[in-house]
Amino acid sequence: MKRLCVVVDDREVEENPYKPEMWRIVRRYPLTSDVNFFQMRAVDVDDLLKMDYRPGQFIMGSVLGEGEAPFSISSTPSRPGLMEFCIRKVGTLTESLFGLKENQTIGLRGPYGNGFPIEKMEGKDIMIIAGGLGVASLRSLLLYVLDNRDKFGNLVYLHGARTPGEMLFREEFMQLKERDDLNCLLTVDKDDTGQWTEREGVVTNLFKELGPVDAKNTYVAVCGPPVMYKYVIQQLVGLNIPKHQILMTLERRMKCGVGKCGHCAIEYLYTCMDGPVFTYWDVLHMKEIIGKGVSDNVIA
Amino acid sequence: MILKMKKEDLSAFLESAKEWGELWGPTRKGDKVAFEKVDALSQMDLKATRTIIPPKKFLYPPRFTMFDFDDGGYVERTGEVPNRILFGIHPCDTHGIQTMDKMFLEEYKDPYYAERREKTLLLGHSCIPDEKCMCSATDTEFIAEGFDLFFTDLKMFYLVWVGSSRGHDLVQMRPELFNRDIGKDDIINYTEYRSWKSSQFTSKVDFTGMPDIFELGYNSPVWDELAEKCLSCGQCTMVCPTCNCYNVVDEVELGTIDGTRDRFWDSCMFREYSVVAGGHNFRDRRADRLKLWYTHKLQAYIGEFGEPACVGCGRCVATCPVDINVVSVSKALKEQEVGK
Amino acid sequence: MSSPKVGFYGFTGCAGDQLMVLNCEDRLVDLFGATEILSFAMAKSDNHDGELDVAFVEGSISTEEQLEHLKDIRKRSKMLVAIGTCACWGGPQAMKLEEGGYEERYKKVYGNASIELSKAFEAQPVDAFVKVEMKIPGCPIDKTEFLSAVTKVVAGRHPYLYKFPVCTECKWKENPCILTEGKFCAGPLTKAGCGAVCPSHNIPCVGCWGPTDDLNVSAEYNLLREKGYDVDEIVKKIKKFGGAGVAKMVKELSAKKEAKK
Amino acid sequence: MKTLEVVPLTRVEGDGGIKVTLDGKKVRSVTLDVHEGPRLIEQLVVGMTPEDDLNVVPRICAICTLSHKYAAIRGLENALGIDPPEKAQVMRDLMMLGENVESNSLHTFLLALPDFLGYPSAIAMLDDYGDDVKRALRLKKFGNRVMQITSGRIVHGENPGLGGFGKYPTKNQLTEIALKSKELIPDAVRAVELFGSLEYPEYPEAETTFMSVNAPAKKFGLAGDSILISNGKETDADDYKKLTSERVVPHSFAKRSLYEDKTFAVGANARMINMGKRVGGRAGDFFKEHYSERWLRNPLLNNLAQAIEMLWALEQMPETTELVASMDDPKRAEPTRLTGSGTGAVEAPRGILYHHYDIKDGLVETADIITPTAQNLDDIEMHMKLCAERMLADDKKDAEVLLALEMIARAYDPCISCATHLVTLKRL
Ligand SMILES: Cc1cc2nc3c(=O)[nH]c(=O)nc-3n(C[C@H](O)[C@H](O)[C@H](O)COP(=O)(O)OP(=O)(O)OC[C@H]3O[C@@H](n4cnc5c(N)ncnc54)[C@H](O)[C@@H]3O)c2cc1C
Ligand code: SF4
Ligand code: SF4
Ligand code: SF4
Repeated sequence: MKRLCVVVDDREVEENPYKPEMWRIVRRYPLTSDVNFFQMRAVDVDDLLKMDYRPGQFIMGSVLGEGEAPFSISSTPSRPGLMEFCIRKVGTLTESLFGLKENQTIGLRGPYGNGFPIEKMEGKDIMIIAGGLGVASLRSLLLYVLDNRDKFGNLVYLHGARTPGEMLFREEFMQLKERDDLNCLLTVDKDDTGQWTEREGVVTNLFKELGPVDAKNTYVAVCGPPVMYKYVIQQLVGLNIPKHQILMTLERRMKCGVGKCGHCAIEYLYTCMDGPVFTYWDVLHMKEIIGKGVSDNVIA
Repeated sequence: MILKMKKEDLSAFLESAKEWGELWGPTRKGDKVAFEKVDALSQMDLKATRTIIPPKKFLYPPRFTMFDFDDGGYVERTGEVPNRILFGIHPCDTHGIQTMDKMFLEEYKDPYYAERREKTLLLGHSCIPDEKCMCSATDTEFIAEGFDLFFTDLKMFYLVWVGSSRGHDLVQMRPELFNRDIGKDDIINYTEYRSWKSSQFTSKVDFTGMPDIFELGYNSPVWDELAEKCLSCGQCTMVCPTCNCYNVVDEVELGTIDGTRDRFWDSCMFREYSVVAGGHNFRDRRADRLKLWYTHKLQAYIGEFGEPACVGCGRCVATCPVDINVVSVSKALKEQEVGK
Repeated sequence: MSSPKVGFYGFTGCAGDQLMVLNCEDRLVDLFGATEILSFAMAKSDNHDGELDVAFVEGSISTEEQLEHLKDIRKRSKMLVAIGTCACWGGPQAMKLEEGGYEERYKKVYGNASIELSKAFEAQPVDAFVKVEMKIPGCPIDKTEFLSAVTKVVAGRHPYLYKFPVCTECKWKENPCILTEGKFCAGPLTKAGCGAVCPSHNIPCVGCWGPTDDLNVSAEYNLLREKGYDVDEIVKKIKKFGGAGVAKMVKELSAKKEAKK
Repeated sequence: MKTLEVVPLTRVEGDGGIKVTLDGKKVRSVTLDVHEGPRLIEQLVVGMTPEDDLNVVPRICAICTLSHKYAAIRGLENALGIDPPEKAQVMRDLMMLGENVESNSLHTFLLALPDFLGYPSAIAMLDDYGDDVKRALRLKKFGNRVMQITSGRIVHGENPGLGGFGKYPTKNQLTEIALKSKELIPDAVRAVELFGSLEYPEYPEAETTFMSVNAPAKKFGLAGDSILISNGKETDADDYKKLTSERVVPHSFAKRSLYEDKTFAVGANARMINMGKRVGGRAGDFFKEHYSERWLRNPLLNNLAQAIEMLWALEQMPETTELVASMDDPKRAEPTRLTGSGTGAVEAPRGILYHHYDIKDGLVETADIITPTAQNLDDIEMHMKLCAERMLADDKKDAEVLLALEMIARAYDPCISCATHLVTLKRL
């Protein structure tokens, strides 16, 4: 009888895509009553270098003993060294996350998802429309465009919040208003402070102030609460912005972030791999979404 | 490479093969069948049709630990898997494993699946369809690749396909049991076997045109009728060879936050499956969940890969207590009526 | 981490859940080490009242005295965890909650003799009276599931319990489905967590974990009707362990059916 | 008038308390109150099928769940004319042995011993008697394992059923039981030696009657068809009502039983008194060594009896498992009638448990369940009252009296959830 010559353990040494690396919380402070800003640095420098991302991508964040969840990256790759997130406390994991102090560690892996199609957007006019927590991923795009200002055309930033107190990064955007290379319009549904110096009313009201839009030459990125989408998309379609140039972010439950666990599937698309950024044209093909009205299905 | 083997030599061959790893094969469990660890061929039932759970349970166990963690970080838990030889895998299940391979071994290779896949040899065996088998409709009744060895029972002898170098290594352990003298009769024999097998199917299911029918029937009330019957028990997804969904939870040790990250089979039939922050559920309605599953199997996958994600094993037909399965659903959609 | 103060309390039931806690043999010492157990009458004598981080409450509530005690425990506790099917759903003793007739049944057992202890009433689950933060069902609770939850609570984490039905675990164990054999199995209506012990022993699930989150009572109902079970039998069997919870659902279901007619 | 109370009585199963009412030095009453809420299980099962009844009745009590299951099975099988296959019968013996080891080890080491050694709980004993606590946990775990293998789960296993079992254990599981039972013998021996060496105070001593199920074939055992009484009489289990005239008392949701208007006791000591001579092996030797006339008077000796019994149970296991392994898995036996009556009597760890059923057209018409603790309650109160009187006459402190009373109550291994299937001192 001959001996066996199969090599059993010739598994290639490959990275485990599910393995979180430890990141330290450098800074953490509240942006609003239930949203915190987290600034993180990798414990191991190699991990920091590996974390090469693009605006619109997300990471999977782990709290020891609690689990994992997806969070959009709020910082821009054009300012390397730190990563920033803004996170709303909605449930179990986020509650534990809010229980951590500066200098404590959490697990991160990623970046995942397609992110915004930066290459295609270069040379075009950019319109960014943010509402509520939607600013989490759009801030990354905005800062990126500002840092590479000469590569893009006109830049418009529209941001709506319920009240001045609930406007995320309010101070930061107030400062941006001073710049003359972007048109930054901020609005609140209702000013409950009496100190608000900007617009009052819903985001769509701001469209009146835009002036002429070179529709064929414009990329729009939208992210906000469900109600906002419906009206914003109507306006954009009215402006003749091509459907494949309207970019939106979808939210789905995710357990892996890398197209394995199935949770984020919409028909044959995986939000984690094929998204989370989709064009309005993509979305029009998703019967599950169209069947119910776009508004229910987009990131809050 | 196709070899010939005397039927009575199979037992001796498997005995030698055991040197490579544990031998697993289809064994009786009441009037059903399951893959169990066995000592010898005599414990297996090679006439059996489908096992309750497909062989995915080897490559991707219902629940296992991915990582051990403490505040220093996460350490992957691999290296605990024994070498296993699965004997008696049918063509449909081999197709199922190929679908899983696509899922887990391509982009972002899953190390847990990869390790088990690496340590498992697939020794296929031909089968005789029963009334629930529909692999002829999914074009998975025969198999040309994906196995290490495949044994076709031609009554007097086996034709043995060697599908991988590892399969060849097994053959080399007992070369005297195999030969290459395939004669004219053998070829005729095999041809007859193929047409005989194809003639054995009684299931009338036909999946052609399903993507369009799904598209057209997206808002059909048929879905609501099916949803009224569905128990949301999740059995269909557990027994489907191409269902891969999972959930992940952390378990901790008493008095610490050290612990393990575990992964277990999940199902899109469950309400919890699609809930997101704020409690919003994309598929709160049972009908939407059924629609997702069947759309995924019979429409979306065909659109993407040109073939259904169904391999025709008939497990959903055998398992669903309320008779919701690929056959009844596609029929209901075509006829716009849910059968009794 | 300072060790959390916990208490174990038993009300009307079989004491099986407290017993299962004691049955955590290897881990019991750890449990006592990781927590400060202020009260656990079944296990020790030196029990005292006081502020609690977590109160584990077993059993359903069936006397005025128990109700007072329960309210007191609630007042003293940051978190109240119902353990076992009796505490979570009422248990077998609550199966007739929706039907009434308690007085008669009481008389049949105790006759006209007067009992000076506290006034008794039909048993009800704990959350019928006070707020409950978490339910760990099971008749009795499962060691693994209980320890998984407790270790997390102690670590300041959120426990995860399976939300799907027993059938899922039943398939993980690769059992043939008893329902497809025409027999009555409550698996699809019952929350997983036991590891599908009964079907793994060729015995139908009788539903002792209580109802699962997303059950389709009417589907099971129709299926069993098709298999030849009569309505009475189905209702009787289904609410054996679901207690008040399932009884209510069955009632709602029959109301809906009436409305349709 | 003064009342002394121990509420709740701890380290027993269920919710009870002891209340002592004193008038000067005279003891007015000593009562074991059962606070545990009433569950009316016997009423709830009316109208159920026998199978459903079998699911529900073991839930009366988690500690004696298998005894309840078995008593119900015997009662229902008698009512329906089911003749169970031999393998099922041996399996039932095996599961009862498991429950016996589990319950006796828990009670002796963890619930009763702390009193004798002066600790509030077994946990408090860890530092000084760590080995014994570990011994107890080992034995208990093994008992649980046997229950799990035979019944499907540690508590409320559904595997034992009418006419047989859902699934019989594998050869490996049976071997595991046999090997482990042999390995644990020294632990049980230690229990006997420990309880054989303790001081048992004389205060509670009084004559009483002892009843136990008569195991067949002149063996020591835990189930049978007739009842042995220490006065030499023997009665058919079907006539259980003559032995246990039930009544309700104001201070308890548990019913009470008297025999010929006098209190009586059931439990391990009753079994040893009535059948101890039948015990062989090392357990038999120990019985001969320790048995004395005092057993007939002092309830505290039940602890010793339990220890000896636990050793007996372990010694039975290798042979019993071998017997199970030697037989093929039988089919379940089916009912031969749908209407009938039957009684099942088994020895729960704490004494005789009766289940009586009248079945009509396949549904339960009446169910009558008499638990061992219900039978013992009057006897406990009798011994407690005597003990309290004698101790107060000796000028003992209240605290000492209360502890002694607690120890008496505990010695019976009362299962209060079962009895609703315990001590307050009141001075007038
Ligand atoms: C691509 C993407 C980017 C996101 N970016 C951000 C961000 O920048 N900031 C932010 O605050 N939130 C973001 N979210 C949402 C965030 O993932 C959820 O708020 C978070 O998972 C809630 O976890 P939890 O454990 O606290 O909540 P849970 O206690 O688990 O539950 C709260 C709700 O969240 C749902 N949920 C649980 N797990 C997930 C999951 N993995 N994915 C989606 N929903 C889940 C639950 O079903 C429940 O309805 C993003 C989600 C996605 C998919
Ligand atoms: S389709 Fe059938 S098997 Fe699948 S969840 Fe519904 S009832 Fe269960
Ligand atoms: S046997 Fe019962 S628990 Fe198992 S799958 Fe069938 S219905 Fe569900
Ligand atoms: S299978 Fe059902 S009855 Fe059996 S233990 Fe599990 S939940 Fe309880």
